[in-house]
Amino acid sequence: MTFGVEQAEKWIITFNDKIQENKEYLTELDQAIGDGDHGLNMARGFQETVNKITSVNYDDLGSLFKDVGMTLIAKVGGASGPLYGTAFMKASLALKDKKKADVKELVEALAASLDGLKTRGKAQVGDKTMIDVWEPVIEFLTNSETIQPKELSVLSKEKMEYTKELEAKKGRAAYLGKRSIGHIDPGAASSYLLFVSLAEVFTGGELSS
Amino acid sequence: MTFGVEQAEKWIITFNDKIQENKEYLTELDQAIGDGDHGLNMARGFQETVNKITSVNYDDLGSLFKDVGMTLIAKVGGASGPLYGTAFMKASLALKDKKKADVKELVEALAASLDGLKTRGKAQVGDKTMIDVWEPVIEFLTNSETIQPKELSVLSKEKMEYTKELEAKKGRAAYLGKRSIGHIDPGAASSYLLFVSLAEVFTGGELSS
Amino acid sequence: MKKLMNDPNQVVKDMLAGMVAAHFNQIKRLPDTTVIVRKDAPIQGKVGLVSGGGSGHEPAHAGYVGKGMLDGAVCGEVFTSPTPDQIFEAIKAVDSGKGVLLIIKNYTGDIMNFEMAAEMAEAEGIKVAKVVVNDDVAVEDSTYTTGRRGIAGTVFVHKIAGALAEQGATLEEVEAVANKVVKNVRSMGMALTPCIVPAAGKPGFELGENEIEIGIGIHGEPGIEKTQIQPADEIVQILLGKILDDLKLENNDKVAVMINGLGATPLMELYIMNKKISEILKEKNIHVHETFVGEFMTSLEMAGCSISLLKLDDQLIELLDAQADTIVFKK
Amino acid sequence: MKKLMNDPNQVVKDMLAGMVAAHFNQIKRLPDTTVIVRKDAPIQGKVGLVSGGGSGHEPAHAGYVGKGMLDGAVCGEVFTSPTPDQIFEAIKAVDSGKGVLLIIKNYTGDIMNFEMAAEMAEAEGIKVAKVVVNDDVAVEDSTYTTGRRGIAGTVFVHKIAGALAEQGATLEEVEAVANKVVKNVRSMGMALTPCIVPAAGKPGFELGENEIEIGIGIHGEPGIEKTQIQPADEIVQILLGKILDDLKLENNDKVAVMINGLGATPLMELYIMNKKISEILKEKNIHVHETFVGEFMTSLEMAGCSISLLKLDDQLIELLDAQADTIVFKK
Ligand SMILES: Nc1ncnc2c1ncn2[C@@H]1O[C@H](COP(=O)(O)OP(=O)(O)O)[C@@H](O)[C@H]1O
Ligand SMILES: Nc1ncnc2c1ncn2[C@@H]1O[C@H](COP(=O)(O)OP(=O)(O)O)[C@@H](O)[C@H]1O
Ligand SMILES: [Mg+2]
Ligand SMILES: [Mg+2]
Ligand SMILES: [Mg+2]
Ligand SMILES: [Mg+2]
Repeated sequence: MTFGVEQAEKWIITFNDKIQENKEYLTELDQAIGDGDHGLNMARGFQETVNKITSVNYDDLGSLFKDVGMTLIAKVGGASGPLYGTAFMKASLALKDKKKADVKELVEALAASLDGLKTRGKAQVGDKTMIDVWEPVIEFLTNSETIQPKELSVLSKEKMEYTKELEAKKGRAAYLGKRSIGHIDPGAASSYLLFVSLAEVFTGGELSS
Repeated sequence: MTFGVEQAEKWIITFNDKIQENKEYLTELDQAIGDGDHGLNMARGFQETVNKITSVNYDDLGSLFKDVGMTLIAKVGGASGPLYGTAFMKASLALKDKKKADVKELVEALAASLDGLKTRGKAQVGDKTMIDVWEPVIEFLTNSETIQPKELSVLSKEKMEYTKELEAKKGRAAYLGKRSIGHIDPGAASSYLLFVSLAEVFTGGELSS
Repeated sequence: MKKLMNDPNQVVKDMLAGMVAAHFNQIKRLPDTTVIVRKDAPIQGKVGLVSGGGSGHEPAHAGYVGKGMLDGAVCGEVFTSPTPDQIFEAIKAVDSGKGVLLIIKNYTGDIMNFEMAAEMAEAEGIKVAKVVVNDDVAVEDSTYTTGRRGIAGTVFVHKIAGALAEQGATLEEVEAVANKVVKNVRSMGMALTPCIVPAAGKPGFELGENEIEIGIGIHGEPGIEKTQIQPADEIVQILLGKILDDLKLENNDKVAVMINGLGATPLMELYIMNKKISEILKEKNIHVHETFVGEFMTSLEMAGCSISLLKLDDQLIELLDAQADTIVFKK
Repeated sequence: MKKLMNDPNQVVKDMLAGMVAAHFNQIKRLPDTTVIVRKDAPIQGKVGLVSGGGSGHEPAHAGYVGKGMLDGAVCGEVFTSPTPDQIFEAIKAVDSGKGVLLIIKNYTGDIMNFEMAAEMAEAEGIKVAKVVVNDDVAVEDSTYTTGRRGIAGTVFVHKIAGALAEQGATLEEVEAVANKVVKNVRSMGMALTPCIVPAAGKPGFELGENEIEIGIGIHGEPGIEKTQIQPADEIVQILLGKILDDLKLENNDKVAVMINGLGATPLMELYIMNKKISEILKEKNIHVHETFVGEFMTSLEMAGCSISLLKLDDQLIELLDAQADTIVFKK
């Protein structure tokens, strides 16, 4: 199995489905330690993204991810908009003109996304943000030869759940100080869904290197 | 038994006690068909009135009732302030310089009060206001030789309760139209207490004519 | 009942103290009264304007004290008309010899208390005129009843009569223009939630999770009709419909619009109301000269709003546009 | 949830339509955006000022668009920072060649979105400066965290930077005075009730019948601490105490005070708060140059308030007093 435009679209569409399903859940997580709009923001932005990419025939991953990034930047807003938007813009640069990607290329693109996230948001692992899912997941993928859907799902879930233990240092939840402990970070939860969706693309077949 | 300064003071003090006891009840009546302040207005105004009259030694009924009227006008506000205030001002004019009053004189003074009320408020019997208690009560007293406490209480209670059947034409309750039916008029209820208090002054002895 | 206050029986006193402390440059309080007057009162050569009523309607009425509007505002207890002695103090403080116009909202209590104060003032040789505002079309107007209530449209009377007074007009002229405004202004309100008089401690009526009151007054009293919550556009249609039925505007008429929040309504919602209001008026080819959106005549923390329409002619336009510099209303 | 609206997902669009319909003489909306700019934008020879943020804080920020304050306001979804493309449109629309100052409240989302917009603008050759407002002393300021939030004190930045820009100052000068305001302004808020984001349909947190939140933000997020309801005087002591601890005022210092209602708080209660505030400041011999009481930066229909103190010097006084003519703020 290869990662081409079809797989990338499936990834985004699957992710959007999960976001729509979990819109209220994500909003509730954000109500607990933020301002209660994460589900709304993500649902609005990714629906627009899916509308966009399903109306265009893409030749390569770069232009697909560019449209994803641009749509997210313009439609999500809040903190998650620039972050997810930047992630896909960085991936699009890494995959410029590429019709398909092998594991190494895909993982490098995701690593570029992570870099973008960290530059944009200035958060570190442990700050109780989506970085707490992204960084260990990218590290795991970088060290794997193939993408193992099962392990990817398990790890991202574990990392998402671990944010419950943390005290927020970045984002809106930081204002709560110690009161942020005991709640899953909403952006970590949506990032978990992103990686689960990616895992589903690879279910039943592993990407050859 | 005669009606002198002592009896007049007892009347006002008894009335104030009943108003304070029934403050919430009167306010609830006013919440149902008015703006929910009648108990507060009456309690504030009559407490001030009692404070005033117990701090002065009066020689005659005229000056006592003048202070009552003036204090009510200045301290009650709303519709009931000018009305009760006017009532006592009119009584004070009728009893000017009088150390004591016989039945005829007292009833004439109350009839002057009623006149004042009607001129000030322009309400008629049947408009669902305090007039629906005052007018029949004054008529009854005018036609009696003596003041019969029991009958006075029974009649004013009956008339107060009858306001329940009426649709308000004057005062704030009028805005409710037919929705005002089924509720006792708050000013009729306070007027009932006024006449019950007067009856109590006479309990155990009737005023000689 | 959760309120920012110290003692429910002291809210008016504490409010007045805080108000004067905030706006000491513009207003002063007459000693030992609940009367707020312009700092420079009385203004020589100018008719004085006094309004007032129960408290709980802030910024009405003290917020409109200042150049081009009121000279004095008399603040009663919460939702309770102020007493004649207080009103009389206000009249005396703002009279420069040219006379004083009392702007009264049509409630039995206000009418009687202001009338008694006017009698006191006249007994001292002060010229007094009275105008009674009755803009609320929710209530039927009939000579057998109390007639319509005065609500947010009153602010237009303050503005326009105040502007004419500022030009040095006579008491008769100021009274006449005030009456002209009264004849041409109509309002109607609705509530999403009741409000709580601090000293009463509980709401004046109850509304279910999905209920609203149509035809609400500004004193926490129930409205004319309880209905289910409806989209803003439908609510506009009900309120504006009643106003337009009564005001009988014609093609090309000019109006001022006021969308007044009752206390707890976000500006956002008032603007959403205005979307439909402006559409309807445009459809009917009625020209909106100016739209006022905000809190002008509130009912404590009640959620809801009222709409007011003032039909304008050239004189009213000039006076509405004239300069005003009060605590909350500036032009 | 009872609100005057049509569709919870359309509240911002409907609001903007109603706002432009109401104030068409003063503002215009850039086509197909959620950007409100001065009707006469761009103003030649003047630095442009752009602010914005999530909606639900009305009158912030569009209410401050006008002479002497903002040139443009970018309105995001409710409580959600607007997106860079919208901010970029605002920048382009208000730039007259003298550059544009972005006034940003310190939230991760706002910072990132405005930064991206600034990058876009700079790529097109527009000079852009940014100032980040972080007046909320409820939140600890630390370089390891996000730092303090920007709340109602932001309005002072709009006013003062706007006044200097109106005088024709350079971008650097306007930026410098904006930063001076930021350095000298502190705020803190509290809530009696939560608020409901229309599209979420339920409150962001719960408060018991006798509970309040101290140190609330303006996005319906929980505060720093939940306590029992207390008298207004005590609440003033908590909020003002924290502000004074941080601002370190001295004998004879001059300040401007803002008592900001969060949406559902009657003006009466804000004035009751000011009674104690003015007493405390007087006791400390701090001179209040001006007190602003009302709704400046709200949180939908939240009940509660914030207090802001701005320490003044001669320059800030002159600019605070300077003329302003916006939808809600006039001087
Ligand atoms: N500085 C940051 N770096 C990385 N992620 C962040 C940062 N700030 C916030 N986030 C993520 O964004 C999420 C909140 O997104 P969202 O609710 O949509 O935006 P907002 O906080 O502006 O309302 C948080 O749960 C967190 O995961
Ligand atoms: N025009 C009137 N004539 C006689 N009594 C009246 C009139 N209007 C009102 N009232 C009486 O006043 C009572 C209401 O008093 P209160 O609640 O104190 O004043 P307000 O109506 O101003 O709030 C009514 O219940 C009624 O009995
Ligand atoms: Mg959020
Ligand atoms: Mg009443
Ligand atoms: Mg009353
Ligand atoms: Mg947000």
